[in-house]
Amino acid sequence: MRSQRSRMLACLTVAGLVAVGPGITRAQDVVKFGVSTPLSGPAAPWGIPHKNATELIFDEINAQGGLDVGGKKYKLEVVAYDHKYVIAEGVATVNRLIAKDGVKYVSILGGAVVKANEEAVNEGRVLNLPLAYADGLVSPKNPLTFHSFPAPPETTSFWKWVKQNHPSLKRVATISPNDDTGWWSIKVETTFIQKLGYETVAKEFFERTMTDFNPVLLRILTQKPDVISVLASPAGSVGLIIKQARELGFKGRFIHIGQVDTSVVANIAGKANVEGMWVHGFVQTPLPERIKSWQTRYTKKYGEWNATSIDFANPAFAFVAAVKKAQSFDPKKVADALGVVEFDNLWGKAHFGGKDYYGIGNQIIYPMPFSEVKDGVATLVTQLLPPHN
Amino acid sequence: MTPALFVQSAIIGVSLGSIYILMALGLTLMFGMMHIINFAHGAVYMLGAFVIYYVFFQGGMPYFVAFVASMVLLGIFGYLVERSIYRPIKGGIEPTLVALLALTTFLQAAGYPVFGQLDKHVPPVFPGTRNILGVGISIERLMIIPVAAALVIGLYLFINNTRLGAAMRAIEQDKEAAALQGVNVHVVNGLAFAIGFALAAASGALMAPIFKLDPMMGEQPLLKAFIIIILGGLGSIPGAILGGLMLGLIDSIVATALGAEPAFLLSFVFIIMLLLFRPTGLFGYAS
Amino acid sequence: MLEVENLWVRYGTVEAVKGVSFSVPAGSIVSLIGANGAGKTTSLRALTGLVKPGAGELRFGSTSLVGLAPHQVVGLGIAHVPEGRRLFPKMTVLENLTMGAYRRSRADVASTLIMVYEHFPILKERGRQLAGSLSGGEQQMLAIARALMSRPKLLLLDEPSMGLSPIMTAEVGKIIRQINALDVSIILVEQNAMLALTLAQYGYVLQTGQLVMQGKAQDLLRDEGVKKAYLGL
Amino acid sequence: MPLLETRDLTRLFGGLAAVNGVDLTVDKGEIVGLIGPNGAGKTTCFNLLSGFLRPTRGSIVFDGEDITGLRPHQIAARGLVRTFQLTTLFQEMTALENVLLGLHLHSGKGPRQVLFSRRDFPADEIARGRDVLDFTGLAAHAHQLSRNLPHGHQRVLGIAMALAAEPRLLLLDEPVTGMNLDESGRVMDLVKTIRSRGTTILLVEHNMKAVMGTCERIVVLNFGRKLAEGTPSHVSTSPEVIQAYLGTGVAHA
Amino acid sequence: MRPKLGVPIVLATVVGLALLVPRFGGDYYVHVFALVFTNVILAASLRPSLTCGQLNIGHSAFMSIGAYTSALLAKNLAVPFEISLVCGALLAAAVGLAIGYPSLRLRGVYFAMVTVAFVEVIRLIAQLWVSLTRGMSGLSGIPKPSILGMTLTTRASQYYLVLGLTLVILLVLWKLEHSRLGLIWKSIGLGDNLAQSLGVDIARHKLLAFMLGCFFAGTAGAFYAHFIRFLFPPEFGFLMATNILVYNYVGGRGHFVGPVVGATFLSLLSEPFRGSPYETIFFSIAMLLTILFLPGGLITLPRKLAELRWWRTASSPTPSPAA
Repeated sequence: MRSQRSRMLACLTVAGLVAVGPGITRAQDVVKFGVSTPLSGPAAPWGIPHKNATELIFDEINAQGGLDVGGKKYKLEVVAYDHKYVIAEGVATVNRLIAKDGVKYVSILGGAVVKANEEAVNEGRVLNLPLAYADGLVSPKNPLTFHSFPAPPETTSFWKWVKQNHPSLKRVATISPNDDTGWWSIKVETTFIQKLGYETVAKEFFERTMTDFNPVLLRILTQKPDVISVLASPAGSVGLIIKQARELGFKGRFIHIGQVDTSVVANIAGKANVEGMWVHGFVQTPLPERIKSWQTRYTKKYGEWNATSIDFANPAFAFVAAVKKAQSFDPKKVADALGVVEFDNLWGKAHFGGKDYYGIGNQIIYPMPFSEVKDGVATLVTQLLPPHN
Repeated sequence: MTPALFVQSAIIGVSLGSIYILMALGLTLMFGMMHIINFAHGAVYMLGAFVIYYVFFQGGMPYFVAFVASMVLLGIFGYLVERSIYRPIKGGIEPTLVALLALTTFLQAAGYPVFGQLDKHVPPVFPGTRNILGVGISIERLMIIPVAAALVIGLYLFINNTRLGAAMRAIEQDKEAAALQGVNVHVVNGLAFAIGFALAAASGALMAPIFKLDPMMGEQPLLKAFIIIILGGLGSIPGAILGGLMLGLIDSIVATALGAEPAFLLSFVFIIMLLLFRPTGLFGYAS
Repeated sequence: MLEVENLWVRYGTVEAVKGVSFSVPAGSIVSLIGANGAGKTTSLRALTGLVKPGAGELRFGSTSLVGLAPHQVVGLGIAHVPEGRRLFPKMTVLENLTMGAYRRSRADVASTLIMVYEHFPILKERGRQLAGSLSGGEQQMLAIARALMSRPKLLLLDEPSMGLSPIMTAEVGKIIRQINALDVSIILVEQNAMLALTLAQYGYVLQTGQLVMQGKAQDLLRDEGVKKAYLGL
Repeated sequence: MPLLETRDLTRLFGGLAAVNGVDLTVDKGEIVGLIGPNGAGKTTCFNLLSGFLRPTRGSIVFDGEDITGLRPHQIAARGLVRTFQLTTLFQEMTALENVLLGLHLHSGKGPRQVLFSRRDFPADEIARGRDVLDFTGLAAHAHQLSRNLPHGHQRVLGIAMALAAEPRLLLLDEPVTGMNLDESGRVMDLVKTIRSRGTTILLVEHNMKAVMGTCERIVVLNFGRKLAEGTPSHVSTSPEVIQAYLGTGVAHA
Repeated sequence: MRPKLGVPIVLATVVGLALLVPRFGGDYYVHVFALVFTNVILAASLRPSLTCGQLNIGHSAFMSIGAYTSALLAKNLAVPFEISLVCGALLAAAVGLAIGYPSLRLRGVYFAMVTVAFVEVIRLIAQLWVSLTRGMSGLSGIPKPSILGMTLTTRASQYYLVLGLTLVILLVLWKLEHSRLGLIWKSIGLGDNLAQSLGVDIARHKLLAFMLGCFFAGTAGAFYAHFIRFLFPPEFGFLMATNILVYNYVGGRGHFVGPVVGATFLSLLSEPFRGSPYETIFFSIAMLLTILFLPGGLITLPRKLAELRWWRTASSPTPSPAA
């Protein structure tokens, strides 16, 4: 009986300790910005730059005394939780940000996690600046969600350039992860390029854990494509696809639409194999001054450079700009400001738009570089705005 | 499917099967002797690949040296796992299983901070392609086949022609009788752990230059190895070889014809059907 | 050569051996007889470290066997042919024999093998056959031969006549004598009292874990008490 | 009509016949002993009778019904219950729980009683369990974990469990193994009492004193075949049996 | 042995505290504990099967079946929550029957392997049957739970729902474990031959224990679906399956509260490490240490500690009652 009771007491103590949790009280003039992102596990290469970029921008503002709103200086603070790309964790962390930390602005990474939190965000009247590829996210029913990352509909413009400058290319094969992202990007892209007169000869999907692409590629290559579009596949997968496709004798070009670091791809695929690859949203030379400076600051603070941080800084840039414009921390007012403000991100002038396409102007729009890999270096070809504004 | 495509996917299947075989052999060996399923096998595969990354790519040693280092280091690790986890649990099958699961989770989770977040890669050791029967196959894929075959033959010779190998077979058949012949059962169990781990490391090391490296890379091969040993019969070495080859071919040919996921689903359904009608696998024997 | 003093062994709550003492003089055959469950097998298992004795002293020459693992006991020159033979059924006869010499050098193995084949010519014929495919008598021969491969000074035989026909039993008896003639001491555990007592110089009768009788084998052979202990007359 | 009758009961393992053409009958109310040297096929015989092994050949008829090939629980449900040589009881349960398990066959309680009664077990079942413990002299140990009971009590508890299943024929596998004279005497007395309450008994036992003193009829097996059959005095004086037991010596060469 | 007053007091305290969580914990801890209770149901429902000696590493598959069934019924056919929950649980049990019946003759590791394979099959089906489950897009728009037509809109009301479900399920499982049925399961795990010889139809009882577990896992899944309101096939994979098994071993196999303690402890263990990338590392180390140093699970910890204290104060070793 003694042991039973003490057993129970032990459990209760654990529960109690957990309930008390980390400290809560903070000074009045600190504004908290929530980040729910994968900080561990396979998706951490996205989550870590997400958190780091946000922190870096806020730190620089804080170093200058803070953000000036209504004549008062406010310090900005990032509250980041790891959701490991697990839905239950994603929902729990966002709930924690809203219910426990009292955060009014969040940035969630990952399509499935953002979707799982759609209602929590709407019902909690919280401003969300997500980074995700997820169909249906930018929609009139999510007025407080401002998608801060170029999604497939924003990245198709380069096909016009390709059509003009490489008219011999006709047959396009697409391959993408077997998930929302993949389906959506293939759907958007095929619709777009078919209008331009291209023939889509293969639509293949692969499991994110896949490493042996030979079977998929064998199917694709029997269709004799001129170009293989890997859409926004992760860098590791792209590297393997390119390497294995070349081994199987593919001589054509590859296109990536998702800001992939071509040097990471080349590491896996081999430098020679990525030659001529087109990539949208990434450039190595000539590098704009603003990005060079960002790279220096980022590397100084965090050590390892991650090119993903360039675009993942958008939520912080947008948030700061909108608060300045609104001169208020009220999410509704900040949201209104987001709808009209024009601000600088690392590529140039950015704003939220896309009303024609989405029915609501909550999609970030900014010029993205379009590069070709020459001598192993992603060299800028042109800068392109999305097809819709 | 054209004949050329078939040949191409069949050759790739054999190469893939060779890797599967190496993975499955260690698992089946450890099961035969100790009746445990080594859930940490995938994590060991991953570590084996990372040894190549550090010793061959970062350290600049010849690939062959790194390959041997990978097998040796992970072999030692296997022996230590026997000493520090398997032995204290005293042969409890289910606690061992849970402990090995915990070890796997630990190795995977610790892998990210230790190895870094980004996918790692190892440059190809045998670059280029070769034309076989009119189709191109990458040389590094082809090279897997002889290396894996050499390891399988080596293992076969070791088990059948050496004293320790005989002791392993003896323990598999009757642990107590083996002890009565003077076999130190603990040491030989440790050896089985070492060999099992070394084989998993070898398959990881072979795959390192071909695929990319990340701490979770062992999950899929582990599931494949599970399928194989169920297919071939738990504890059966010929079964693991046949099962590995079969699965390699299914994965390549069926996946080329129908797509990767249907192939994966098919192999699982196949397994469940097989287990229901022949519970001991193709080569298994009732205990 | 072997001294067992006040040996106690328990399995859970079962006291299988309760204070048994016996000794084996060098070069002799000593037999432990008694009905099933008398504690004979358990005593042997305690000697080779297969079970841990609860109390008691086991001395082989001047070495204490208490706390040694089976492979260490074998290393001292004690071989144990367990009950039910316990061959490696999926190994050939030759491999089984080689296993018997596990702790010895290759050169020794070869010479011992010649010696063993002299005593068991049938095993030489069946060298490449799987042990599991042998007949009961042949299996018993192989079990004994395997134990001899370690060139033991002391051989523990547990129920070598079990399940054997009278002719095979006699054959086994003959072999036991031959082995003893090679200066190997033997502990013979048998239910077949006649066999055991005709072979042994000295005998111990066990009943429910205790020693109930001991004496010269010939005396025990004539003793009606032994018969009683067996048939409950 | 005999309660149990086997015809040509045979079981081969590999090519070897562990039980070979055994015809065995047990009449209602008898105590029959099944003896023989080690490896004679007694345990295999028990496993065949209780359904744990399927006979290669031959038939088993219990109370007029052919039970050949039935599964063990089906055979038990017909009133043929066995005990085991080694695993005689559930070590991690109390004595009472062991017996309650034995009552399993004859308690027709549905899920409603299981879920909505305040007690874990219906009172009448507990009472019946206690009766069995009383009868076997274990009442004082009802709530002790059976692994903590002394060996003799454990063996008796094994019999008590089987009794709780209300067998018509009880197969006892070495009930007095490892017991001293006193204990085995008491167990054999218990066996006689059980018989006097109407349960027929077939037992395998090595302790000859116990067998000879209890059984009315003894069947001797050797090499899987029936070697002899008859009263204890007949069997114990049969030269064949003595030879089978004590064995043959080796001719002094 | 059996405490007369202690258990009710402790139980009342625990339930009382649980009832107070929404009062003092705020929405977040309400959320966390709702998930803890889901895990508790999952862990406890695995116990009957484990008690029968069946190593089931596929429990999450049945959770997934319950979750998808209930979600789809409620979303597509507007079936009331109570009914969709039961349908989910029943379908999970029915699939349990279909997979359990043929695999009954498989023992130990073979059975475990079938269940591992089954997790992957169910995950792949959820992933590939896009027209039904929306595959890797994830199934969203699942209605909130309701009772008698009243939608439970607040987190707190959903929390009370799962608390109620948990208590009912634990009570049922407790009753079963302490009835003859539980005794039979235990007997099958301890010695199936002996159980058979007493007339226990072990096949039927193993199947029953397995299906019962599937039913409750399906229930937990159904609640989860309407609570999180987004289903994503990889959630119910191998990791979740092994976690459920681990809860049982870390908590302890020896007593009914084992899985409850294990699930609670391990689910809450992640809370202090939310923002840390090292959470999983701590989790796995805790698992490993428990298996190695507390083979009886966390429920034996108080006894171990008491023994330690006893050793320090006592000068002579413990006299064991058996000695």
